[in-house]
Amino acid sequence: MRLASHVKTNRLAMVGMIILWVFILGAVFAQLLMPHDPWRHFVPFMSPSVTHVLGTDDVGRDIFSELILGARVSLTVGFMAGLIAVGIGVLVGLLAGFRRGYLDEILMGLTDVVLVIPALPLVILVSVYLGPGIWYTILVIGLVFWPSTARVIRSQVLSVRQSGYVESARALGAGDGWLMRRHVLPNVLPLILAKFVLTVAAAMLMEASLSFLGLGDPMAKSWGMMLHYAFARGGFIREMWWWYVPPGVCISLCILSLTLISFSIEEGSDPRLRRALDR
Amino acid sequence: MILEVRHLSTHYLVRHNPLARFGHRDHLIRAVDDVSFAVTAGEVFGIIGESGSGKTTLARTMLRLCDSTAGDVLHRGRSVFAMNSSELKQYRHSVQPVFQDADSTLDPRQHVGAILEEPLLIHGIGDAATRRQYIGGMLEQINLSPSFLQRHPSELSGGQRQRVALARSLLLNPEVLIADEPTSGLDPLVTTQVLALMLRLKQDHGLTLILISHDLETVAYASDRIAVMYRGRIVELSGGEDFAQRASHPYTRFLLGVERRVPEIPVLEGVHEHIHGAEDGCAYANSCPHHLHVCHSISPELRETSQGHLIACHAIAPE
Amino acid sequence: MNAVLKVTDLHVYFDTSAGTVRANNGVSLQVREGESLGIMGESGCGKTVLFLSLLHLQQPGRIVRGSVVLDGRDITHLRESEMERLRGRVIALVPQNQATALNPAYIIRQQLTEALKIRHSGGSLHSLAGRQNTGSQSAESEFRRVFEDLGFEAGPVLDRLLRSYPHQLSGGMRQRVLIAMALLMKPRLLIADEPTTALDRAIKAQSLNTLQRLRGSLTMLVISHDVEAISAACDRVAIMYGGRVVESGACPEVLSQPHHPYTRLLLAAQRRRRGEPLQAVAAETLNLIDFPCGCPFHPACPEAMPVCAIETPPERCTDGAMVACHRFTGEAR
Amino acid sequence: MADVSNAAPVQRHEHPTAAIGSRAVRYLAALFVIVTLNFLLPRMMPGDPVMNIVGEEAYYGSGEVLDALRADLGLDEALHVQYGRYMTGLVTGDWGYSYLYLQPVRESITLHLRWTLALVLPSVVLAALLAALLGSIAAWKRSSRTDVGLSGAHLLIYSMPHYWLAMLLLFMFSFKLGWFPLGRATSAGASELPYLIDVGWHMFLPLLVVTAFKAAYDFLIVRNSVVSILGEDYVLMAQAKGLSGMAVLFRHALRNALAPLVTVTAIQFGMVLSGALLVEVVFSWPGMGTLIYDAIGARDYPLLQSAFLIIAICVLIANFIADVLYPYLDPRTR
Repeated sequence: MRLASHVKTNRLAMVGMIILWVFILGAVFAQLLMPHDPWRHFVPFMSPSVTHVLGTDDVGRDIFSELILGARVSLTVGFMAGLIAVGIGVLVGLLAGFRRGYLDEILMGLTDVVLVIPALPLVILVSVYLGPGIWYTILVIGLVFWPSTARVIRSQVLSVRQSGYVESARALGAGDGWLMRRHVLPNVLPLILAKFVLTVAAAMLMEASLSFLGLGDPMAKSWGMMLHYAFARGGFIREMWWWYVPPGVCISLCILSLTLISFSIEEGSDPRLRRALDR
Repeated sequence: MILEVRHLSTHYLVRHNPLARFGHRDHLIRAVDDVSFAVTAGEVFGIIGESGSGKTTLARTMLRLCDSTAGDVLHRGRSVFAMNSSELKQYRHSVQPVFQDADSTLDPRQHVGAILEEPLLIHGIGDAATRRQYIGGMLEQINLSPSFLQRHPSELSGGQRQRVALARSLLLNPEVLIADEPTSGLDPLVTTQVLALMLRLKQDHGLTLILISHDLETVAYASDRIAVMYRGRIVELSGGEDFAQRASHPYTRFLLGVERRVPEIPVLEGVHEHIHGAEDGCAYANSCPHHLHVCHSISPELRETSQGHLIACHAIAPE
Repeated sequence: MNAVLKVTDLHVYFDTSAGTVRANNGVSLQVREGESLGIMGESGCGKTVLFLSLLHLQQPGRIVRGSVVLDGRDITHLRESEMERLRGRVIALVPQNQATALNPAYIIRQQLTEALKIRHSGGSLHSLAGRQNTGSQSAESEFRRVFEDLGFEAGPVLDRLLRSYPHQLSGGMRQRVLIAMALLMKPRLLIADEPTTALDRAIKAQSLNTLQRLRGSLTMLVISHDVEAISAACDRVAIMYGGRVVESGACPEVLSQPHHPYTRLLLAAQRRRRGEPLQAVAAETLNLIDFPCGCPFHPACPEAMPVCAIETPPERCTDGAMVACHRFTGEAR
Repeated sequence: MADVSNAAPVQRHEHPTAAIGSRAVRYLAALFVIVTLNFLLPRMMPGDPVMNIVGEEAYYGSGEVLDALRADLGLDEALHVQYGRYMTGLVTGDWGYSYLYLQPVRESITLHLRWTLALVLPSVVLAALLAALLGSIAAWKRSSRTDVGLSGAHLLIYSMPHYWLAMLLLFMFSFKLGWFPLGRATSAGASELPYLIDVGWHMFLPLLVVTAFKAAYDFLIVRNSVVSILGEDYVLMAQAKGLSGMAVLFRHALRNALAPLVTVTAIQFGMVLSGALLVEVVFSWPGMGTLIYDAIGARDYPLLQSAFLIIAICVLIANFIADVLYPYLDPRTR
């Protein structure tokens, strides 16, 4: 696929891929990498030392181990919520773009309505009612983040459908199914991928924000929740920067790598955009 | 009579949202308005039309790529609009288009090999080996080397792209080729190259060709019969042999450069240039140096003034 | 007559990832005072890069060799700030695409006023902001004069025109505005890029009309591949192929008795006669990166000789006419 | 014969002016959905509706109090009756009572909203100006070191959680260097001019953070639109007319990039507002963010509901303003 080779030749995207893989591997092999049991209590508020690379928190847990386990939670929420959001978005976008007519108007009307509702306050409200739980968080974020995907996919489907090559294929005798398989999907796929990567980033940020406000699941400690505890339980006041800087760095690096990857996919999929950038 | 168009009309409705602004109303665009003609097997039927004449809509409606508002298109006596999906597929097997702007008619993600294989796959023609053989033969006919099979449309020149598009249509071995501006946007030498190729292939494959263009020279060079379209209607239809001599509609004479038209300079975009409203009368009346009183109220019928020569004009009396 | 513009052996190259594109490959020509020179050729022949190079707007292309002399002054390597003073006021451009060449965000009056301000005080942000030198009264009368020159009656229609945004105008009207804008700058040399590229016959007839009006009163460079436009607007014509001028001379002579095989094909392609066979070249469009040795036209030339593939044909001049073809090296034209 | 019907032109083309009207309808629909969500959530979600509506402070009431409350809220009545009553309450300004602040919700909200807007509105304007300037310059010198540096810096800010950057700055400039106060919007006692200076001093860091984020979003938009506009014919034409580089960039290119900038500002207004809420928490800025943070801790549902409603209305207003502004910025859509 040309797209893959494009991502390979794009240096920034390569950097993004490497960072992301480091975090994914860290999350998968967390059990092997953690120096301590993240639930075990040591002396609270310890400064970094050889045994506790990043010290301990307010109840004496090893911060470095929490950080590694946090990757698992943050990435899981990001990817699962991204999957739900993009899944709904793609479904709505394809349906609206391909069927047109009243279905299109209803679906896009709904999309526009959800699009203008501010996400964070809504998610806060629902999470407060639902109470903590990582699966609730995933579901709620997934249900809020689909509209932008739906819009983008729909407009791409429309532009592909109105393109000369779909017209030509139709004139060759191709039916809807053929057009979908042969022309619409291949031309929409890179966009779906780019949108997925971006939505994962947005979902991770949203989860971190929720956790920072204290709405996270205490049984599944994410980076956002580490920031929350550091901020609310004295880490910030005590100037324990080793407590709240690392989780922030991890979140930022993840978002950065995802953004770089999505930029590169979008650039590679749109020859016009690439031409504009080359000029 | 291989293809017959009977009183065909395709109208568009431009909608204005009532909440948006007062004073804007929905209006109807008569892109194709009561057009009739018949194409006999083996001929080159030319249609001349400038931008906004409805020629592209006509081509699309004939291919059933958009719905008609009224009238019918008959292929060997059978209505194209009454066809079910398998009949339509068969129709599209035998009537093929070549569109203008080959750049957009080729999927940028497919290489030439996949583009050329598509029609064969859609109609389930041959196995992989025979398909390859067909494509190879076709590539030879359009003077491209086999190395082109692996290239993407963006790596081809404009002329090469149009040749690939032509080859794709011809792979189905159609009876009729509807070519809509096949050379617009191409340089003079490339235009000649593509036109020569198209006429040669027409001879070799025994095609019927409907050649649609804004370029009077191209149409006049190649066509056996020529229809002139102006704002959705055919205003003149005559034989190609002595077209320039016999042409008598004021608009045709303007196109030929033998007659000036009333200098109508529209300052603003809109009514005059593209949108033909629902008002009665001859659409050319405002630009016509010969216009009569009646031209503004009654739309002239297309009628035969002499053998094989039809004109829609009030100012010209039948011989 | 003295030459307003003299281009000598101009080479302009573009460096791309695929290789060096040799867009201009030794162009020589001159435009004399009050004369109108047509440049004819197909896309890729280098005519666009040529006129952009005159304005130093050919970036990222670079001038490798050759010189551009304007009114006896070498402007080949002028600094950008000096070029800014030259653009518009000395060399004005009427661009090809009327639909996109006007800024969609400003009304016509604003865009014309900007041209006037540039003429009076310069094109920097500072001088554009000032209102001096362009009293609205005199500006209005200038607009009226220019449009009258173009055969457009002043009056309420003109007011309406000046108040409009570009997208509200018809294509023909936008083209007139662009010509008016160039004329407002009172340039020494007017470059008209593809002035008749319009699908609509009426617009084309109108621009031909305008060009004929301007002919004689202005020094012009008309770039087109359209025989009709060139013969209507030009005194002399230069035919370009492969980044070079392959033939030039007085307009009626070259167009009626072309010598170079390329010129003959180009003219034949636009003057098809029913019943005569089409003269189609079999070769592909010229590749500007893998430039062929010898004459660039030889792969497509129906009259190519062995020498054409080896040696670049020299430019042979007689009586103000020039042809660069091995068929015409020995004998006088 | 084909099916011939005169009244069946299938193709429809929507005129650009149709946008604002249909948008207005969509905003009303959105408002309706938001209000309905607010009505339904406490009644549908797990838990006792009484507590979901009044807040968990009600938990400390006895059984009779709860029953009285239930009757008072009309929870025994049919849903549509409740809905009508709820709507009447909203319109007449009865948004419930906050146990946390011991005052009607409407009063706490109006008090805190002021501070949030005082933070967000200047940020939006400042960021737009900053992004217009930097984005244009980066586009003009694209692929140069300036462009790479600016794009990189903005990408970096774009990737950080707002509140984390706020924490870093607060740690650096307030804890370590002591240049700025540790939090809140005012010190006690000052009035008039000293008061304004005092507020400005407290505001500096939060304003910086919110502006930086908003500018990072805008920068990429401006840069990309200006890059594509620089390829347009009218830019070449402006150069050929003899305009200086800066005049071409700011008068011709940037002018046409304003429309997308305003659109993006509207679309992202919700996001910026949300970001500001989190930044407020870090700086204990007395705006909606801190209000929400405290309300979450106290499970003060009426407060949270109304906060959601008022923020949503702010976003809708921002979108509507952008829609009204758009035709002026892009005359083609007029």
